[in-house]
Amino acid sequence: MHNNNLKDEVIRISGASPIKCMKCGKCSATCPSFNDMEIAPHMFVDMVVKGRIEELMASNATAHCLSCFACVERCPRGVEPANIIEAIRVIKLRKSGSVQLTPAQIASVIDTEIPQQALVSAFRKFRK
Amino acid sequence: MIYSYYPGCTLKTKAKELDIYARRSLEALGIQMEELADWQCCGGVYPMAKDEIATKLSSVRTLNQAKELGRPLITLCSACHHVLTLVNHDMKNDSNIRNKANDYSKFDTPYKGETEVIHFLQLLRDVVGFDNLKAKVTNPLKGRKIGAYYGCLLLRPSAKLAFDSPENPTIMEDFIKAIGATPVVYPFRNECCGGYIAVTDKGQATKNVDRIIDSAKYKGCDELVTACPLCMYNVSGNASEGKDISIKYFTELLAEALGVK
Amino acid sequence: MQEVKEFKPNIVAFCCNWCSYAGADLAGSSRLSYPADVKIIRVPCSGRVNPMFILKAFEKGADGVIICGCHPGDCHYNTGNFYARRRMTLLYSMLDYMGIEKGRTRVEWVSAAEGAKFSNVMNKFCGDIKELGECVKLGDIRCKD
Amino acid sequence: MLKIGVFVCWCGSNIAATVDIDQVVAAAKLQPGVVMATGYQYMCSENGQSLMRKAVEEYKLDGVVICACSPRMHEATFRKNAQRVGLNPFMVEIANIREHCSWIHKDKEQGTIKAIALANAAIAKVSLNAPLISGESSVTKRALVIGGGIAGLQTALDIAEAGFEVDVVERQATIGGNMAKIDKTFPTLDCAACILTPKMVDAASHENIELITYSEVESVKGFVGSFKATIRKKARYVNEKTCTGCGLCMSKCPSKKSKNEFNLGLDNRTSIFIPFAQAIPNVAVIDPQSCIKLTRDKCGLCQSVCEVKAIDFTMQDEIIEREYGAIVVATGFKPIEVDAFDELGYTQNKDVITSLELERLMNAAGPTGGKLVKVSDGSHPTDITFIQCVGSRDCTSRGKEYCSKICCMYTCKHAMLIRDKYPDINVNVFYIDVRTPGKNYDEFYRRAVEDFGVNYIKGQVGKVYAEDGKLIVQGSDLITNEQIFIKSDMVVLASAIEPDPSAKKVASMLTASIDTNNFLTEAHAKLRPVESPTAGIFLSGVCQGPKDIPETVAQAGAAASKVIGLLVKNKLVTSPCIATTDELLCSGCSNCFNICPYGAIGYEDKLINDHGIRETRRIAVVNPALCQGCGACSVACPSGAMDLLGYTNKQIMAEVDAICKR
Repeated sequence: MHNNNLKDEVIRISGASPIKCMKCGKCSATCPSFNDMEIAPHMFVDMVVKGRIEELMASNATAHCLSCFACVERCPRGVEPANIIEAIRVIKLRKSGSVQLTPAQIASVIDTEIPQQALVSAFRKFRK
Repeated sequence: MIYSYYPGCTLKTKAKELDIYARRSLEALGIQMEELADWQCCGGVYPMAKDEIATKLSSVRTLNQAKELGRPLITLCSACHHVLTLVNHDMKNDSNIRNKANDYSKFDTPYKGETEVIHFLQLLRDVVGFDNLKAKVTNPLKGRKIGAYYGCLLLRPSAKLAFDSPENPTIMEDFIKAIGATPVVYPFRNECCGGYIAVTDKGQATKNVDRIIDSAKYKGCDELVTACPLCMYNVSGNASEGKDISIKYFTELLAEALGVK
Repeated sequence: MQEVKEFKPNIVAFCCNWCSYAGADLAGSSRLSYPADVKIIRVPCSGRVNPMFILKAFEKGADGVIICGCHPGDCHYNTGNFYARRRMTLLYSMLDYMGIEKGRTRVEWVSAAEGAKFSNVMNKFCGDIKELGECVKLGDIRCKD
Repeated sequence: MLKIGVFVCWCGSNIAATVDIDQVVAAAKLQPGVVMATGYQYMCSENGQSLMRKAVEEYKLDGVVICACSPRMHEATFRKNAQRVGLNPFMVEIANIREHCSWIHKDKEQGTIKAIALANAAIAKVSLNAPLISGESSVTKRALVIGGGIAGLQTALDIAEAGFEVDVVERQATIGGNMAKIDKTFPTLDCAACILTPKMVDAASHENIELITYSEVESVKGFVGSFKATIRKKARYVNEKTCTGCGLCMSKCPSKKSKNEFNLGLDNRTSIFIPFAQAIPNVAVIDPQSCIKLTRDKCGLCQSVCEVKAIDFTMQDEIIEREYGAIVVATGFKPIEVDAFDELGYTQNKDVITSLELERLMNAAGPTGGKLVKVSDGSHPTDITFIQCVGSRDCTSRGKEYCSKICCMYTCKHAMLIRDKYPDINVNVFYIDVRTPGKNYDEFYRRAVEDFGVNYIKGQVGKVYAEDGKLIVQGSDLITNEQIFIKSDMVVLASAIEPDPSAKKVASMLTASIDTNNFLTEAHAKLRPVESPTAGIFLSGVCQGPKDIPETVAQAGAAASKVIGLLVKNKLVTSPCIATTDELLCSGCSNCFNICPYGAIGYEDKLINDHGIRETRRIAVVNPALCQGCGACSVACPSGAMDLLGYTNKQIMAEVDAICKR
């Protein structure tokens, strides 16, 4: 389960420093999506340090991160948990081509008010 | 001084009010702003991955255009401001991204983050000045209790966006004061509404929106203002039944106060 | 075939006794490595460094000379580091006139508590000198084999 | 030519592991003047030292080079050793092949090459050494303590008890410092005032102690044994000698709206005020910023009611100049501003307070008379949440990278005191780690949990916000892996501590070094913890690093003992490494005179015999008692007449030569 190549890739892509984490849990304290993520932000950081990347990739928690940067802003150690979660999603995306949203689904989610910015970002976050 | 203006895609379609009222207001304030001739979508979401170069290029092209005109670049939409500022920061400070983006783009001279990206609110605060703005208001919005909704993208990460305190910002409150209304500070004004997730998980978005509206109403807000089309869409459309609150673009209130709505 | 040897620069570091020499000691006791090309000469104060010493070093084959002193305002002798800075500014233009690249001399402020900074400064300086290559301008031809 | 001996220390494996000792010995033997060279396991051991002494006698050595650890470590040891066999101590030079070589270079070949170069430089230097005789300087038998908190007072009392005079300079109008604001102390829970105020009284009444309050040290000149300090005594506008501290002026003062600094702004004070009931000196002071008389030339009520006519609105700052033999820095700390951590809502909610503010709220002499109430409305709280590590262990620009050390214990103390006095209040503590190293400390923490029912939550807080009349503390519970929302009436932030802002200025003034966090640096982290690297400057209390009261008192005593050890000496041995003039070369140009920071250079008209030409010339003369050996003059001298003994131009050139030789 411990994949150091993947771990290096996460660190390289995210530019973050999970090793600086002192396990205070402030990221998870501040996260607006905590209850929607089966793996909480602080666990992401710790599991990356331990090289448990496949487990993280298998989880749907990445889809629920809002990229709102609250954890990045408030982390006392400059760890940037959001960047780590993003890196895992990116790796997942690159390996599979897509994770969530397919063009066929668009019709079902779209309404007349939705700004295209939301659509662009939905695609950018969920499809390559 | 003429400012370059970057409207962004949403302001041309779903968020026309944000754009139109900004233009009218600036005219009334006597500030010249010219839309960039050839702008492209900023990308909608900042690609955080260090090795994502291609997805940053459209922002880089926009920034480079502004540089060639030698003018500061005004943004209006929070998301565009966030993306353009962060990409600009990368172009200035991350040599890997800078080199690759320039290799690909083949500009006449490499782009190194020279453009100054300014949010419309900063323009009001630092160039116009809230005191001057107050003097120019013809129709002060007296008695209206307005909560500023900053959302997440406008102020974070503060190390790179840095135009106001990320935890206790004042710029929008000062703006609300300047147009004659009463600003109401409420704790969730800088928490994410979940706009990005609205397309794929409405339930999660609704939860976030409800919490923000509860917080605003508890502190006595009658209405909210925002700078972000995504927040606008999400807060106005995805609240639970009975929770909804009026939310407007700040430029609309500005135009109203200046009598050009 | 000539063997290609890695260029090992010869670098002289003048360190003031109160701040930078102690900073170098701290780098040592913290095991923060920097290239062995750096050799330290202890002086009481950066203000003790006579420009002649630097010229002498270049004449005798140094590839880089760095002066480390206390941070401005923290000099043990109150003002020595200010004089050092002024003198070096003058020396830079003279060295430039003599054809010795500006990057070969440097003044840095390293306090007794900045072991990590000392190591970083030396790593950076060595890297820069390696890029500049061997300094031959002032080499004392008579002494060469 | 000198006969030189070279000794290469293995330092166990510290040096020998990455430097080939045999090669260094062999290379040294080839150097001119070297008559013997040898390696030894531990040169600093008695066996190593006797090896050196025997060699000096056997080979009649007149120069010694020790290749070992930093001269800052053992130069003095080996020089003393040389003296034991009649060799002038300044004929010993150290090549630093440990800190500057073996410890940083892993490659043995490179390390050995460098060690040889460093040894050669030292050999080249020692061959130009000349015997030097140390001078003497006198000791002013009076000490200066900067800061009148518990650290400064303890140091002053200990020095005074030993029979030396001490001046304590305190910036505030009263002595007592931070400890005076504290309610109870851990781990014994005795009242801070009960143990501090007797000490304050002792200091005030001690015949050897002079308290100079409401004053700041402006400048310090000189060196160990004879410092000259200039102290600015700020105008109090109240005569310290005649004021009886009756407080009548305070009761009449109409300007009542200034923030009471002693209560951290939790209540207001008058413009003329005595900081707190037990203040020493118990004398009023006028705040010139808010006094109606001083700002608008009206009022003057206090002056008219004062029965002893102590109030003087024309009072000016006074400058005091004193000489001291030793100076102790005891500038203490302050809690950091927590405004930047505004997700915790300190600036937005009155009921979010800092721990020091809580101390005042719980103190019987505080703004509420010791009754713990909500700041916002004065009502009784039922839920209180503590947040630890606010700004500590934080490597962003908002906080401090270090652990503030005292917060775990005082938070525990607060929680315990609240539960003891108000059992109806629920107390939660968010913590990252609970750090309790100290005698009876962990037991204290466990008592809080087991006997007092304090609820410790492992996790941090993301946001504090007001809703429905309560503060909601949104945090993480890492043990249950939940995001939790705790309703509280008050939130207490354990803010990090930082050195008092004056520390940086004081350190520069004394040329004492400070670290990147503005704590003063000790001369050696383990072996010289209360001395600054600058001779004659000593460190007491938190100015050197975070500490609690017992540690502060211990260090204060240690600093005092070092000061006493200095002041009992009648003469100090001065370094002979001072400037010297070559009279034949000196042109009397005054360059050295102008650059000397100590005024150590004067001029004399001397009869000079310059190769048969006899004439009277104006020659620079160095005063050995004043010269500190910085060498600035030797560089400024245009004719090369000035030189620095121990670091002569020739010696340094020889070192450069040896190092640069390819």
